[in-house]
Amino acid sequence: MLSSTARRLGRPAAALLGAAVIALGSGLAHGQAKEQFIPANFYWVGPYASGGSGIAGGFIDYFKMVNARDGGVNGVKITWEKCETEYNNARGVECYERSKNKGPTGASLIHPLSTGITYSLIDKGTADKIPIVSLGYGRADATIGSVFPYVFPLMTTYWSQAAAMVNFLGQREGGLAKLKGKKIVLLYHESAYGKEPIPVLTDLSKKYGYQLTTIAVPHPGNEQQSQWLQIRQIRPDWVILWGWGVMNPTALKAAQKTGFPRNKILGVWWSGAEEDVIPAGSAAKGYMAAGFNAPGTSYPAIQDILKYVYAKGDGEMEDKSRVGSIYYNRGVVLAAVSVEAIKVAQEHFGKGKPVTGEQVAWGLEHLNLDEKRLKQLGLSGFMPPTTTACNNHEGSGLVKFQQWDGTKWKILTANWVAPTPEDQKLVRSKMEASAAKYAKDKGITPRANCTDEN
Amino acid sequence: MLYRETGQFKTSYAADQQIFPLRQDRIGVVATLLVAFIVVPLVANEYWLEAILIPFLVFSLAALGLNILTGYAGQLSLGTAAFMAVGAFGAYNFELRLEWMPILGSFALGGVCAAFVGILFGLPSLRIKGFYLAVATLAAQFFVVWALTHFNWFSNYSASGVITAQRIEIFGFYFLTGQSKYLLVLAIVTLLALAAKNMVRSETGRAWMAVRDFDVAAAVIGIPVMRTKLLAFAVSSFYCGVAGALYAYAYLGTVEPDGFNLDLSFRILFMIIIGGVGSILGSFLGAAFIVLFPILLNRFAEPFANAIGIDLPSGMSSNLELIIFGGLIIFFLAVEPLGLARLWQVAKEKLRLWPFPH
Amino acid sequence: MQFFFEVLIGGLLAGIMYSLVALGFVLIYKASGVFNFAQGAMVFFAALTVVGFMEQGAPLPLAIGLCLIVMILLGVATERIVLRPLVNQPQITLFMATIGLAFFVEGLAQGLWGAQVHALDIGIPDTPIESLMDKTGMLISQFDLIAALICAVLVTLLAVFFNKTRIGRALRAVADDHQAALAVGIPLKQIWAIVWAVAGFVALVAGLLWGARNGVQFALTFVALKALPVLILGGFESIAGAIVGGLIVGSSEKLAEVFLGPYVGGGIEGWFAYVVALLFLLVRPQGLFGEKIIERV
Amino acid sequence: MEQVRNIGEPILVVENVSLAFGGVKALQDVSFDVCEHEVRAIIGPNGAGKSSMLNVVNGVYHPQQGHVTFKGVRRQDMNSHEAASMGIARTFQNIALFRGMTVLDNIMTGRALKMKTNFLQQALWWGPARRDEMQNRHKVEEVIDFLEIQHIRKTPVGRLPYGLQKRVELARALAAEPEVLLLDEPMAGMNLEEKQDMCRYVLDVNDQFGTTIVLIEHDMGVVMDISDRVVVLDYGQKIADGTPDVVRADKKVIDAYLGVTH
Repeated sequence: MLSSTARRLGRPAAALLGAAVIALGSGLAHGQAKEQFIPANFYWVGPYASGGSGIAGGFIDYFKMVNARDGGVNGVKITWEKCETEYNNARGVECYERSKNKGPTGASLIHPLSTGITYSLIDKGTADKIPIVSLGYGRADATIGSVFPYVFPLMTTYWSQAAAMVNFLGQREGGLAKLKGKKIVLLYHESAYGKEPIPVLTDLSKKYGYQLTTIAVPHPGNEQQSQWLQIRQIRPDWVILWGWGVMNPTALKAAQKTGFPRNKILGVWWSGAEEDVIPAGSAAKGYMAAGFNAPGTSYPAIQDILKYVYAKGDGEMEDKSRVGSIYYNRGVVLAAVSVEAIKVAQEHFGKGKPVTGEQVAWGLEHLNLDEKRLKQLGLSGFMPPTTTACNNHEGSGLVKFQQWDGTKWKILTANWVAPTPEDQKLVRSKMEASAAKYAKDKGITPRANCTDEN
Repeated sequence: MLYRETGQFKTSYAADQQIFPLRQDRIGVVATLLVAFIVVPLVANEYWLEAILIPFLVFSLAALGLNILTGYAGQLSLGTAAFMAVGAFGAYNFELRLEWMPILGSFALGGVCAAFVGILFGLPSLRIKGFYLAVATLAAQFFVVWALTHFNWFSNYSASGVITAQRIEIFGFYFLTGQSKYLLVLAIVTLLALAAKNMVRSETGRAWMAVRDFDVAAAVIGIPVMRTKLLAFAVSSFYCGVAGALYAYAYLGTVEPDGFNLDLSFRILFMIIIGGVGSILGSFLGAAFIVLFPILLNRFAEPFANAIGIDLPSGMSSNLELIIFGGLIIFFLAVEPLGLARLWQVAKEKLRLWPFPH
Repeated sequence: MQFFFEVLIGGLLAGIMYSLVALGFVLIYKASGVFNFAQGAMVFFAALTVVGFMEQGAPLPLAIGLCLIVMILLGVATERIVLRPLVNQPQITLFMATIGLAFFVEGLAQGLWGAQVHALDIGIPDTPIESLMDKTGMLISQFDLIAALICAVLVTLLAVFFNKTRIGRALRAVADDHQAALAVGIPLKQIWAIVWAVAGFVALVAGLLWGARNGVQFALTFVALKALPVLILGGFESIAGAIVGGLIVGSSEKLAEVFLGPYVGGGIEGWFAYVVALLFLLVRPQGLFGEKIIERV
Repeated sequence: MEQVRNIGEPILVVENVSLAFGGVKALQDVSFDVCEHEVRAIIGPNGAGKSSMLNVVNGVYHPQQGHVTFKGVRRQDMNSHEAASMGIARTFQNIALFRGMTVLDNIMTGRALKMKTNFLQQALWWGPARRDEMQNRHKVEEVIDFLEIQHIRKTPVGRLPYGLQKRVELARALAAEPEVLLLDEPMAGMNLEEKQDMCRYVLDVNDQFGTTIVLIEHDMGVVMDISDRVVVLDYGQKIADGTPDVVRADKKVIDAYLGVTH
């Protein structure tokens, strides 16, 4: 019995092993093709699959559109390869290692799409000279490019967002001064991610005189009765929801259950997609959230995706109706920034040639996505204008706020909202202090001649 | 014909109690070690070293730890990842707070911390058995991750609870490249595997197995059941703790408590089920399988499906991975409960007889 | 004091939702001695299947009916493919096999229906009962009350099923002694298939209620983790234990989170129930309603 | 043979032991003694409490009443580990071998109390641990030779036939070099030849090593042949105690065995 099993297994096992060795060892089909490789290391399964698959769809579709419409970037086609990270650090590292040498110039840049994986790749990306772009997640202090030359928390970081949220709440109350004496509860996912805003919100509470209470929700957050009863006791003016996955709809449901008005709940951008509100049904109506991309398909770039990609039946999304959803459009933002950085790099280092990761990093430090440029890209109003510099890997720190009307997200703020200039300085100084500590711990000497302006 | 024991006579008990009584096995092991220590670092590229071999070795060590507890001492644990987390955060804090502490000392002390936590959560094993105990180890899993996230002291007050491992330095040499890290991990894993083998072939191991097979009989013989179980928890957790430290220092570089979740615990449990419960070799085989298989599937499922004309939706290969993993677990438990290690043994027994099977 | 009661009642109602999941475990354990770790995956699978059928255009009752058939098939298949080859193996082996089954079912569910998050509306509003709020100032959700009611009906049905029907009596006989049951001619395999099918039904009910509460998504598999301490407290083979255990776990973890949590910074709900269960085990290893086992040699 | 052996003072004294499981009274007020170097049998019909008696003697069960005195130490409760370290070894009615281990390893576990090195030394193997292992291996090999099981040394016990398993269990108990050996139906389920072998081993153990033997056995012929004194239990109570001849003639014993109701 045993031996027959062995016999049965023997041959396929050997074949599998052989295939494995050949495949993994065969290395990389180098060619001097005019191609620019970008890894698509995302996640399509598991608890966060709905976010990962939407972003991956927008990301890849944008490249397809650029290749089809423009023939790539100055004639250099963009190529990509999917790798499933499962939102798991170990798998994310394997995907990174697998993809970093692909294409004629290696990986141009990587979007880890997970704070955990971002952290794991900081050293590796720096050593390999591959930019790690953590757009809307990851280390806030990586804004300080002199310490983190290859890490780009582009657009806006959690810290800037927290400050922008306070600014927005001030506007809602009719002026930041009115925040004095108000009660704000931060309901956060008990994890590295959820704890990010606490220092900034605490500092600002001292400045503006609001009373901050932080309440943790243990992972996965599918049961929040006790947290919401506590909130009911506190009777806050606002609840900031820093959730992830199932925690978001559960929070909205629990708020309804305890009679807390949803239009007094303000979510982080990872709590503000369709997937976060639809499961809550009518309980989500009135809920507000931040975002660094707008929903909808009305923007010219999205229309081009529909025209050049979906009309040919080549789209990534099986369910076409998800095009224009928050996550899908966020994927478009990720891709648009990547393409723009490659373009900037090409214009500096030589048009029409594939650029290296090091050159892309230069491009990422010289982004100038102003309104004019965004309009050219067909993305005006879709994403915030952003200008980066050597020592400012974040850019503008702008967000929009949106509200769920029961069927779709509606933009509340016509203009992009930033933290007040003073708060921006405060956030910036926190980032500098944190980066300095990191540099000291790791024995890094900050780059010289690295300033906030190019 | 090559694999023959005929003519190899044992003239002393010492010779009979060697780890590998057969000369061919000894040669095989020495050859494997030579390849692992000399050939592999020369030929393997960065991808193989950093993304496959280092995690393979680290997971092997963790699986070895779990195998000591579950395979040898018979106590099922679902909290392996938690013990790894204790090891990683323990090593980090020793390295951070004691300047004079050499890095290997930190790894070892990280393991010792894990051992203490292991003993603490092993205490219920004195009263409860089987899956009651398994569920109890889940308490360790959730509690440890909570405590590490929650008390900022563990992560040196980093805002997010993420720790960044210090550089590995031994006598002024920095282990920065994949090669050097691989060699360091390989050396540690080899030594610990040897120590594990020594333990399981002496009184310690016999006591574990006796408690596993029949605890009342073990007690009657004079084996202290309580101490034996707790020792198994301690040694197992030590191994897992060191594995956790290596996971943080030699593999990922930065870790957060959430990374050591239940899913990781399950993965390590699968390694020993597929590799072989109660087998040192099985821990390595199982780790190799669980590390390599998803990568292969992830790589080949789509090209393969395309080749035969099926359009595989995104994520399908990952779903397939779950399905195949699950299926294999059931298959191995039903058909070959002793896993790949047993298949290897069966193959060897065949070889002994080959080419004359009678 | 009113707040205390509010938390307590909220906890008790949440506890019933845990009991509902725990019931599935108890059923299978009672009849086949298997601690079915895949129960959570079955809950996820059931809810996703119902939503899947509804998105294909089936009305809710039809979708539930179709799903029930699927769950029965799944149960029968499990008996065939997983349990039969493993018969007479140690319980711990069976337990590990069900971990494998859990992965299998999770992969299958997502492979069949996709990983999208879905809403599930079963027509019960999840809002506070206003009349009660006016009178006492306490917030009790309609949904929770109805869920508790459904749970009570289910438990009654199961109790009747176990005690009054022929199959139920056979089930109890099987639970007591496999060999003896076989000897008196009880068809063990059919019985197991029936039990897995019934457990599938319980998973379906749990999936509907939990899915309506939090949305149908992968996180539904995590509800099983909430049920495990319930089982430890209540004992693996007692339906009453599952109910009482659920109530204890639900209320104690809510009270702990609200009244103890602030002292340690909160978020203790995730492990509190486990630690309570663990401490309890040290005092009474056989659970609340379990029978004391005397080891013979 | 009995004349040659030098039977000594009582080494083990059981006084007024009562044991109950819930409502079931397994033993009621049982007293007897066992002298050094003798072969003492406990007999009785099924369910008479014989195995329970052995379980009380080596601390598996804890009696509600009564005391056991072993080598001058008198106590009500003792745990199995203490019993083993004081020199009591035993075999079980339903073989209690470690099924996942080889014959050699099973017997080596019998030396558990003689091992002097700790797990750290054993992890290093070279040095004291190795010496310790070799010395004990030497002792175990003596037992293996004595019981003539050399050929199955490396066989997993699960693969052995019943009779050999019984012998391995005896070997494991002997490896501990006990002063008192408790044997729970060592010949149950054996054929005549195997029984004769086993009898020979038991007597040889008693003879060569001077080990005191307490034995439960159903085969009356065997019991009467090899034991010096016999205790008879019925329904948890002692009904007779004495030499085989005395017991054989006892009215109560005859009734118990013939099933006369009380």
